[in-house]
Amino acid sequence: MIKEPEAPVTTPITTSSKQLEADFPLIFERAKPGRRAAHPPVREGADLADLLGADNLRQSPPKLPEVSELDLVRHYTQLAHRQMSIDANAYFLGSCTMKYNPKVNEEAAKLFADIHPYQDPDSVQGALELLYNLQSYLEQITGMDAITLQPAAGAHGELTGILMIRAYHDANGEGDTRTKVIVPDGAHGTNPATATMVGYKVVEVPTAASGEVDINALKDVLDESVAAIMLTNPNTLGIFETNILEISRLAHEVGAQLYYDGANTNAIVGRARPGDMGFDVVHLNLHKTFTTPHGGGGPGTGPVGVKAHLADFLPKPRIKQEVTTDGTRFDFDEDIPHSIGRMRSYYGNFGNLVRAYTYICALGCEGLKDVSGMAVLNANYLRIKLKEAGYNVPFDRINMHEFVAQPPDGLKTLDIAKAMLDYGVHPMTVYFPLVVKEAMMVEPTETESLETLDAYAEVLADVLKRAEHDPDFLHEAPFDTPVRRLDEVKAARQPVLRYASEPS
Amino acid sequence: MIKEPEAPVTTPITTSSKQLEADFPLIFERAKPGRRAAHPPVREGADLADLLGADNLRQSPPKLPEVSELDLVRHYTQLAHRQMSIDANAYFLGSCTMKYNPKVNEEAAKLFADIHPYQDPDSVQGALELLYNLQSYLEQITGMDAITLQPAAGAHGELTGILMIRAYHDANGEGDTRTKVIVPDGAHGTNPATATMVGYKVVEVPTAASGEVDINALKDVLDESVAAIMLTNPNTLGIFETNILEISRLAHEVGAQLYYDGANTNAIVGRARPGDMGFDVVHLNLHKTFTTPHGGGGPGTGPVGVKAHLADFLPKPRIKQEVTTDGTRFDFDEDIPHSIGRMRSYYGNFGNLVRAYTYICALGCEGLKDVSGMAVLNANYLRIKLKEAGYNVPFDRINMHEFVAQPPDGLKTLDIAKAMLDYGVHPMTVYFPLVVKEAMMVEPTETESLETLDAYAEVLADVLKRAEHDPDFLHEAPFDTPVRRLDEVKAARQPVLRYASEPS
Amino acid sequence: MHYLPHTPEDIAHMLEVIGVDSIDALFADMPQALHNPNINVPAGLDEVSLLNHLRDLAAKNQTPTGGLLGGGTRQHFIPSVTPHLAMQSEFVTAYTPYQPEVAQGLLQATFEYQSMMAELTGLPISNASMYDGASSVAEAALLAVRQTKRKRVVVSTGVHPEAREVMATYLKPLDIAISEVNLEQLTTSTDVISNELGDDVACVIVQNPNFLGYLETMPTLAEATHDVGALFIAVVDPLSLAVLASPAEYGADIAVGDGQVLGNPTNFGGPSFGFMTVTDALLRQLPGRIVGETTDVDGKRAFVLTLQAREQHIRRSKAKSNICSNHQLAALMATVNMAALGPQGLVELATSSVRAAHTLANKLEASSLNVLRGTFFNEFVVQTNRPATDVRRLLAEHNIHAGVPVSPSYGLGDAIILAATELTQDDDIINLVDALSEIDANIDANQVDTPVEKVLEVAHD
Amino acid sequence: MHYLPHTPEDIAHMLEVIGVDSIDALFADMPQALHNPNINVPAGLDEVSLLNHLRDLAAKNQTPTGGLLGGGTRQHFIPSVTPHLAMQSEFVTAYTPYQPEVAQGLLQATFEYQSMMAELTGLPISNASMYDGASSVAEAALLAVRQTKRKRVVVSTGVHPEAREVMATYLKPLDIAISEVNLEQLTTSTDVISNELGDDVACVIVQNPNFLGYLETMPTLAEATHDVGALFIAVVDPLSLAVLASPAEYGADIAVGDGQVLGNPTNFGGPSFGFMTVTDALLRQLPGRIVGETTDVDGKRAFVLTLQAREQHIRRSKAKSNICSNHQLAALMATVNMAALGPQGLVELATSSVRAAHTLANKLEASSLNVLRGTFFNEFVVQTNRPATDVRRLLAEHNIHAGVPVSPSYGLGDAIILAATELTQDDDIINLVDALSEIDANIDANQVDTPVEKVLEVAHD
Ligand SMILES: Cc1ncc(COP(=O)(O)O)c(C=O)c1O
Ligand SMILES: Cc1ncc(COP(=O)(O)O)c(C=O)c1O
Repeated sequence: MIKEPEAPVTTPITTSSKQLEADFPLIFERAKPGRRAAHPPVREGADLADLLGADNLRQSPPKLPEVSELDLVRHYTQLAHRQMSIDANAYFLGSCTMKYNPKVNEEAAKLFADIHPYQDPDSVQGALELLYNLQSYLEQITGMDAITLQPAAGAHGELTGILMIRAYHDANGEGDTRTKVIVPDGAHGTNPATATMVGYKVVEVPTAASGEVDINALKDVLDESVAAIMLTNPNTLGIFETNILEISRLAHEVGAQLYYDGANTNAIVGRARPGDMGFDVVHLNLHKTFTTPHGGGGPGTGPVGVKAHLADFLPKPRIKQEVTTDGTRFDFDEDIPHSIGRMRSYYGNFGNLVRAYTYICALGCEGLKDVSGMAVLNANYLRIKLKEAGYNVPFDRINMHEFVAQPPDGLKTLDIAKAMLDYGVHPMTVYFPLVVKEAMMVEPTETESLETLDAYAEVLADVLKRAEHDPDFLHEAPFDTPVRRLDEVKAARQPVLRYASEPS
Repeated sequence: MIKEPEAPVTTPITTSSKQLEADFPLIFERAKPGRRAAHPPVREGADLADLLGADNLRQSPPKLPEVSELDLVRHYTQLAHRQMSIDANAYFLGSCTMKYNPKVNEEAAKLFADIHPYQDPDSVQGALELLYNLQSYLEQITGMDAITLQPAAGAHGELTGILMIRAYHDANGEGDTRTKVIVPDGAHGTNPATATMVGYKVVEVPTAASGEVDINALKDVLDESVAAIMLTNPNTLGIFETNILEISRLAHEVGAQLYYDGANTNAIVGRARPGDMGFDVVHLNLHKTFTTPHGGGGPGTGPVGVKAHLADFLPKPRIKQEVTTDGTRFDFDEDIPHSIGRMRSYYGNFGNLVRAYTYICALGCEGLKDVSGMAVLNANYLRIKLKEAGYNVPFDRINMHEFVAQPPDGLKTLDIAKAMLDYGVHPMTVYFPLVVKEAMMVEPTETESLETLDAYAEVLADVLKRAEHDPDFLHEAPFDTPVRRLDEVKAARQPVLRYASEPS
Repeated sequence: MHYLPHTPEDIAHMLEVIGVDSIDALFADMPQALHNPNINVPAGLDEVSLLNHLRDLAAKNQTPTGGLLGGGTRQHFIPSVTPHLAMQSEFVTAYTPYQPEVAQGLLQATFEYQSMMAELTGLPISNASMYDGASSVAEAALLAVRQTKRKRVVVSTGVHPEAREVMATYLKPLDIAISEVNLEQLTTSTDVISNELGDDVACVIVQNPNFLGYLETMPTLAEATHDVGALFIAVVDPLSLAVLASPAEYGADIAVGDGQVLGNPTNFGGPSFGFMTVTDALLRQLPGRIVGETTDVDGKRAFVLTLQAREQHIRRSKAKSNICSNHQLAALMATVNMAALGPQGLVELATSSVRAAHTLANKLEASSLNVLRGTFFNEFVVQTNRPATDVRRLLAEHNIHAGVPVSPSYGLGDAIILAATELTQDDDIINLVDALSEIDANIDANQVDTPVEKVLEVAHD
Repeated sequence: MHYLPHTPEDIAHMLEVIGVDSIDALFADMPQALHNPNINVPAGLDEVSLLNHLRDLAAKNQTPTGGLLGGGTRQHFIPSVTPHLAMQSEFVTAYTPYQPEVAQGLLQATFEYQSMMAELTGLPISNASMYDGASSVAEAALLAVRQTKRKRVVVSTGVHPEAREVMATYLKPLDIAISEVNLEQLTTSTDVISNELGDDVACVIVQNPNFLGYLETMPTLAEATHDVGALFIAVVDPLSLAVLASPAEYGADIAVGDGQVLGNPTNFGGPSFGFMTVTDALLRQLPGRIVGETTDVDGKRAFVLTLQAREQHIRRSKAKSNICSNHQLAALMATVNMAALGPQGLVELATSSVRAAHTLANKLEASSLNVLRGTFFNEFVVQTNRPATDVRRLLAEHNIHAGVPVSPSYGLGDAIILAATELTQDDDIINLVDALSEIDANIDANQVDTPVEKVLEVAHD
C-alpha cells in the first residue's frame, strides 16, 4: 500500500515512476489468510453441525478480507483522503443542501444509539418523547396537521405521500377515475418515478419563460382525472412559484391534491410554510435542511406531513402522548383507521431524527428563520459574482437558495466541473434540471462565509481565463486528483461490480 | 481558503497559476470580528469591573481568531490532511516506536475523562484501583520493586530517577563525593541533559566496534566518584548490550547506580526485564511501548520503577491498597520518608495511564512477549532488505527492534529522507545516534505487516535507482508535499514565532 | 447565530452587491400572505443546555444489554475501530459520488461493500444499499413482477411481519396479489407452498432463519418455486450467512435483508440499511445505485456509479424504482466492520450467538419454561402464561430487556421471541431464566391459557 | 494476537530471509539468565471483556458536575467540535514534526498555539508546550537563575502548593535557595516581598488569581521585583486572562501556568499542558520546542521547529532543559478550543465563572457560612467547623463534589476552596449551599474550632 503515494510524483523524472502506475489496493488485496483486526468474545460449546444440522451450513466461510487492525486503519484512512467532503471542501451541490453538519448532533445521537425498537415502550419514554416533540415541531415548521417520521428518504416520503393521496381518492370512490399525476418538466426524477410506483400516469408541464411552471399549460392538463400535482417550491431553478396560491386553488377546484417536494425547504424554513401555500402533503429532507449526515448518498430521512383530511391515511405507527393523572406517557399509535400500512420497519431513521431534533432545538424558531435568510442571501450574492465571472444565468432574477447558471457559449459544463476539482472545490450539480442546457446548479447554503463565496467565484473565473489561453486544458482537467477522467462507457459496457477472488 | 487547492495544479499550464502561490492561511487569517463557532452558556449578572475592580481587568479582549464553526472545521480538517501519521503512513521513526495506537484505548480513556484530581478519594476508587493495578503490572514487567506513575515523559522519568539516585547518595553521605554520571556516546540527548539538571558532570564513554559500550573505556572512568551509569538496552544502535550483567557488577562494585532508559523496551517487553539485568532505576515510555498517543510530540508518560533500596525516595504520592475487614480500599500514599518530593501536579498523565492499562489488559503477558518477538523479527527482516537495496549497515549483526543504516557513499541521508516523502512514506530517524555518520535509524515496530516492510524496502531501492539516473533528483525532492524544502536558516536567523495581528 | 458566519458588515456588503436593501426584499416573490407565519418551536439553546436537554431525554430510556432482544434487529459486538474509521468526517459529510475523481474513497468502499455482500450471499450482483430490510423485500417483489411479468407474490408468514406489511403497502396500488402462506410447526412447508404455486406467480419469498428464529428448508422451497418459473427470494440475516448455507447454494435468485447486524448499533430501529443481491440475469432489473470498476485516462483502476439507465434521474417515470438517497453510510459501517472482523470473526459471532441461544433454551426448559423446539439459529419462541407485552414489561422491571411479542396470527398463544448473541453472558442467561420463571409462575390461576401443543423437536437437534 | 499482522507463513518466510530458525534465536544476544522471566500479568482479553472491565472500574468513580472543584484544574465547557477536530487521527498518531514538509498540519497548529498564548499573556514568545503548570513554574525559576546568574528564588505561598513542591524538587540539587513568602490576609504583600528582595534574587514568583482564588496586586509586586534586577514570574490561569490584566500589562518577564482550563477535560489531573511565554530578551533561554515561520524553496510560507540549539538533542549536557516530548496534543486541544470559542466565548466563560462564584459566595454568606472575603476570581475560601477532608467526603455523600482542602500551612484553620464556572447552574449552587449548611451545622459542639478572624472585604467589592 505504500507504493501508491497519496499524491503521485508529478515532476518530470527520468526513470519510470512505479507508483504512477500503481492502483490503490482494494481491502481484499491487502488481505492475507489468518490475519484479523477485531477480537470478539467467543463462547465455546457444541458444534454448529450438531446444533443446526450439517445440511444447513455453508460449504466454506465467506471469503471476506483478513487484515490486521493497522492495515485496516491505513486502508480506510487513506480512502478518506481520496474523498471530498463538506468538512474539507466547498461543496455547493445544487438541490442537495450540503450545509455544515454540526458535531454536537453526533454527541446527541450517541446517547440513544443502543436502545432497541422492540423494548417495552415504558423503557423508552425519552425516545418517544423526543419523537413526539419532533412530530409537533415539524407540524409547526411545515404548517401541516400531522406528521409521520417513518420515511427513510425524500423519495420514500414522496412514495408515502402519493400512496396516501391514492388511498384518499380510493376512499372517496375516485380511485379509478383519477389516473394522472402532474409534474413540471423541471422536477426531480424521483417525482415521476414515484408517481409510476403508485400506478399513476405522469403528465409533464413545461416551464415558462419566467422560470416558473407555465400556468396556462397546467390549466390545460388539469381536470378531474388528476390525482395530484407534485411541486417543489422554490422549484429546481431556485425560483419561487409566485402563482402558488392560484395553483393551489386550481388543483383543489378539480379535487386534485397538491404535493410538496421539500428538498428545497432550506429556502423558506422559518419564513413560510407549505401548509400555508395550500399543499396537502409535504415531505421534508431532514438530511438536507436539518443537517443529518448522509455520507456517500444516505441515509436520508423524509418525514411527511399532511393536512387533517389525510391524517387517517398515515402509515403506522405514529407517536402519541397520553396525559393522565399519573403524568404524561408516550406510546405508539397503531389506531389509524385508513392507514396505508407501513413504509419500513420500526419507526424511521431514529438516529437521524435525534440529530434533526438536536439541530432544531439548537436554533429555535429565530435561528431557523436566519437559515433561510442567509441561504438566500448567499445564493443571490453568488449568482451576481458568477455573472461577473462570465457565466450566463438563464433565469436572471432574484432567486431563492440556489440558482442555475451556464458556461459561456462553446464550453461544456462537464469540463468546467472537472477543472474545478484541481482547486480543491467540489463542483455544483451538473446537467440538472433538464430544462436548462449545460445546467450548473449552484447551492451555497447558509453556512458558507462571504470569503468562501468570493473564492468560489474566483475559481470559476480562473477556469475561464485558463480555458481562453489553453483550449485543451479544459478537456484534460483534472490533473491532480487521485484518479483522472474515468471511462464510464467501459464501466457500463463491461460491468465489473465486485472483486473476484481467485478460485481457491 | 479555497484558493489553496489541497494539491496544487502541477501540470504545465500557460497562464500563471494563482493557487501555486497561495499560502495556506492561518486560523487568524480566516477570522473576522463578530464570527464565532461555539455557544457556551452565559450567566448574566454584575459587571466584572464591579466584582473584580476595573484596575484588575485587561484593556481589551485578547485578539484570538473569530471564525464560524464550518470555517473552523475546514481549517483543522485541511490541516490534518497536511500531516503524515501512523494511521495513514508507514512511519518507522527509530527510537520512537511508532506502533499502532489501538482505538479501543480511546474508548476506555473517555470513561474516566471527567473525574477531578481533588475529589474525595472514596469517590474515585475505580481510578485508584486502576492506577494501583498498573503500578503492579509495571513492577512485573520491569522486574522492579516499586513504581511511580507521576513522570510526564521519558526525560521527566530520567530526571525523577537521577534525582532519586542523588537523594540516595546524599542519604548515604556520598552526596558530595559522587559527582559524575556516565553515559555512552550513543545516548539520547535527554540522558546527559538530565544529568546536568541534577548537577552532575557528564562523562561519555565510546561505542566499541561491536556497537556495544566499550567496556574497557567504561572501566577506565568508573570509580567512586560516579553516581550513576545511564544505559539504554538495547542501545540506540538497536544492539543488545551483551555485557550488561558485567556492567552491572562493575557499577555496583564502586557503589554507582545503574539507570535504565526504557525508550527501547519494545525490544524486550515480556521477554526480559531490566530489573533482572541489574538496573536500579528504570523509566518506561508508555507513549512508545504501551501505545499512548502523543500527536505532535506529546504527551509522553514516563513511569519510573526502582529496586527496594530506592523505594523510600520515590516522589509523592503513590497509590496504596488497604485491605480491611470492610473490603479493599485504595488511597494516596504520602508517607514516603525520604521522598524527593513531587515531579508534577497530581498523579501523572492519568488519561494515558488508562490507555496503557487498557493495552496491557488486552494483550496479557503472552501478548506482550509477542510484541517484542515480532518487533525484533520485523527489524531484522528489514535490515536484510535494506542491505539488498544497497544501503550500508555499519554494525551488521542480529539487531533488536531497530537498526542503523547508511546511504551508499556520496549520498546524504537528508536527501534520501526527503525523496521518501513523495512515496507517502515517513522517513526514519535521521542523524541519530551521533556515533554513526549519516545515520538512518529504522524502527518498523511489530504492528507492521510483511507487505509494508517489503514496500518500504522497495521505496528505498527506488530512490537509489532514481538518484543514479538523475543525480539532481535527490537534492530537489520532495516534489509533491504541501510545502517543499524549508529554509531553516532563515527560520532561526529571523525568528517569526507568532502571528502578528495588525495593530487595531 | 448558530452555524452562520455572517457578520452585519457581510450582510450589508452582500445586499449591496445584489442591489436590494434587506433580507426580506429577497423574499418579495413570496405572496404577502405567506410571510411571518407563527411557528411554535422553543427558543434556541446554548450547547450545554442543548446537551443537558438531550441527556435528560436519554435518561428516560433504559439501555438493553446482553443481546436478548431480536426480531430483525440485534445488538452485536462492534469493535471500536469500526465507527472510528467509518465515521471519518470525509466520509460522513460527502454525498452521492457524482464526481468520481474526488470520490474514490466512498466509491471504492461501496465497491468493497458490493463485493462482500456478493461473497456472503453467493449471488454475484449487489446494489450499493437500500433503506432497510423491509423495504428491500418490497423492492425484491417488484423486481420479480417486472422480470416475470406475473402479478402474484407468494410469501411465507415466516417473513418478518413488518416486511410483509411494507410489501403490501408498496404492492397495493399496482394490483399485485399477495398470497400469504402460514407456517406449519414453526416453518414453511414445501407442500403447502406448492399448493399456492402456478404460472401466475412471480416469486416466492421465504425468510431464513424465519421471523420466529427457525431454519427453513430453503433448497426444496427454491426447487418448488423454480418448477413454476417463479423467482425465489431469500430474506436472510446476513450475519447468519457466516455459517449458514448461502442463498446461492440453495438456488435463490434474489437475496435481501437488513444489514444492521453487520455493524450498526440498534438505534431504536434505524438507520440501518437494506441489501439486495441478485443473479447475473437480473442485473438490469436491480433497483438502486451500483458502483462499477473501470479505468481512468491514465489507465489506473477507478470506480464509478454505473448502469444508471435503471435509475430515476435518468429514466424518470420509467425507472426501476424511485430510490435516490440510499443508506450508504450505514453500509459503510458494515463494510469496515466486516473487514475488521474478517471471516473468522464473523463466524465467531454467529457461532457464539447460536451457542448462547441454545444454552438459554436448554436452561429455560430445565426451569420448565415452554420452549418451542425446532432447528433454530439464535432466536426462538417461548410460550408464556401471560400476554407477551406483560411479560416484556415485567422483565423490564427486572432491568432485563427481552421478549419480542409473537403476534396472535401465528396461532401460538401467548409467546415471545428470545434472542442471544455473543454479547450474552452466563449471568444474562441466569437472570433471564430466573426472572422469566418467576413471572411465568407468578400468575393468577384463572388467567392461565392452555399452551398449544409443544412442537416436536427436529431430528438432528 | 492483538494488533499483530504476522501469519505463521510470514514468520517462517522472514526467519528464512534473516537466516535464523526461530524467534528465540533473535534474542541470542541476551544472557541466558534473563530469558523467560515470570511476569505476573493477567491473560489477555477480548474487546468486550476488556471494555467491560474498564466500565466496571469507571463505575466505581463518581463524576463531578457543576464545576465546583478547582485548585488548578476545573471543568469548563468544551464544545463538541473541539475534540472532533483536535483528535483527528492524522494529528493524534503523528509524533514530533521532524520532517516539516509532511508535518505542516501540526507545525502550523503549534504556531497558532504560540500566537494565541502570546496574545493571552501579552508576552511575545511562547514555546510549544511543557508538561504541566507545576513543572513549568520550576522551569521558569531555572530560566531566571540561568539568565540572572543569581541563586535565590522568592515565591509567594499564593503559588499552588504542588507547584512549589515541584520547584523545590527540581531546584534542590542545584543549590538554589527558595524563600517562601506567606500570604497576608489572603494575598501577597508587596511590603513583605520587598523585605525578602536583594541582588541575590533571581526572580519573584506570584500566582494570580492565587491558589486560594484571590487577586494579587501584580503591578506593585512586579515593580518591586524589577527594582532589584530580578525577573517577575507570573503564574496565571490562562482562562482568566480573557478578562484579567495580562502579565505583559503588569510587566511580568515570564508567564507560566497550566492550560487544562483552555479546553482539556479534567482527566483526574492529566494530561493537560504547561505553557511558558517570555519577553524577547529571554528567547534564547526558553526551554522546550519552538515553531517558527519560514519559506520553502518555492517561496511558500511554511513552519518548522527552530532555535533548536537550546535543546537536548543538539546541546546534550548544555541544553536549557532535558525536555523532549512535550504535551502537544493537549495544547492542540486548547488551540482548537480557543479558536472555537473566540475572544467572545472566552470572555463569556470567564465572566460567567466569576459571576457564578460570587453568587455562590453571597448565598453561602446568606446561610451564615464563613466565606473569606477579598477580591476573588472564580474560587474562594470558606472556613468550616470540621476538617476539610471530612467536609469533602460528606459533600460527596450528597453527590456533590466540591471543597479542595486548604492546607494548615495557610493558617486559616479548617477551610475549603470552592469554585464555580459557567457550568455551575443555580441548582448546583442551591444544593451546595444547603448541603454545606447542613454539614457545617450538624457537628458535635466540642469538635468546633474557633474560626480565624474573618478577613476584611476588599474595598471595591
Ligand atoms: C428536488 C428533489 N426532490 C427529491 C429528492 C429525493 O430525495 P432523496 O434523495 O432523499 O430520496 C431530491 C434529492 O436528491 C431532490 O433534490
Ligand atoms: C533513547 C531515548 N531516551 C529518552 C527519550 C526521551 O523520552 P521523552 O521524549 O518521552 O522525554 C527518547 C525519546 O525521545 C529516546 O528515544
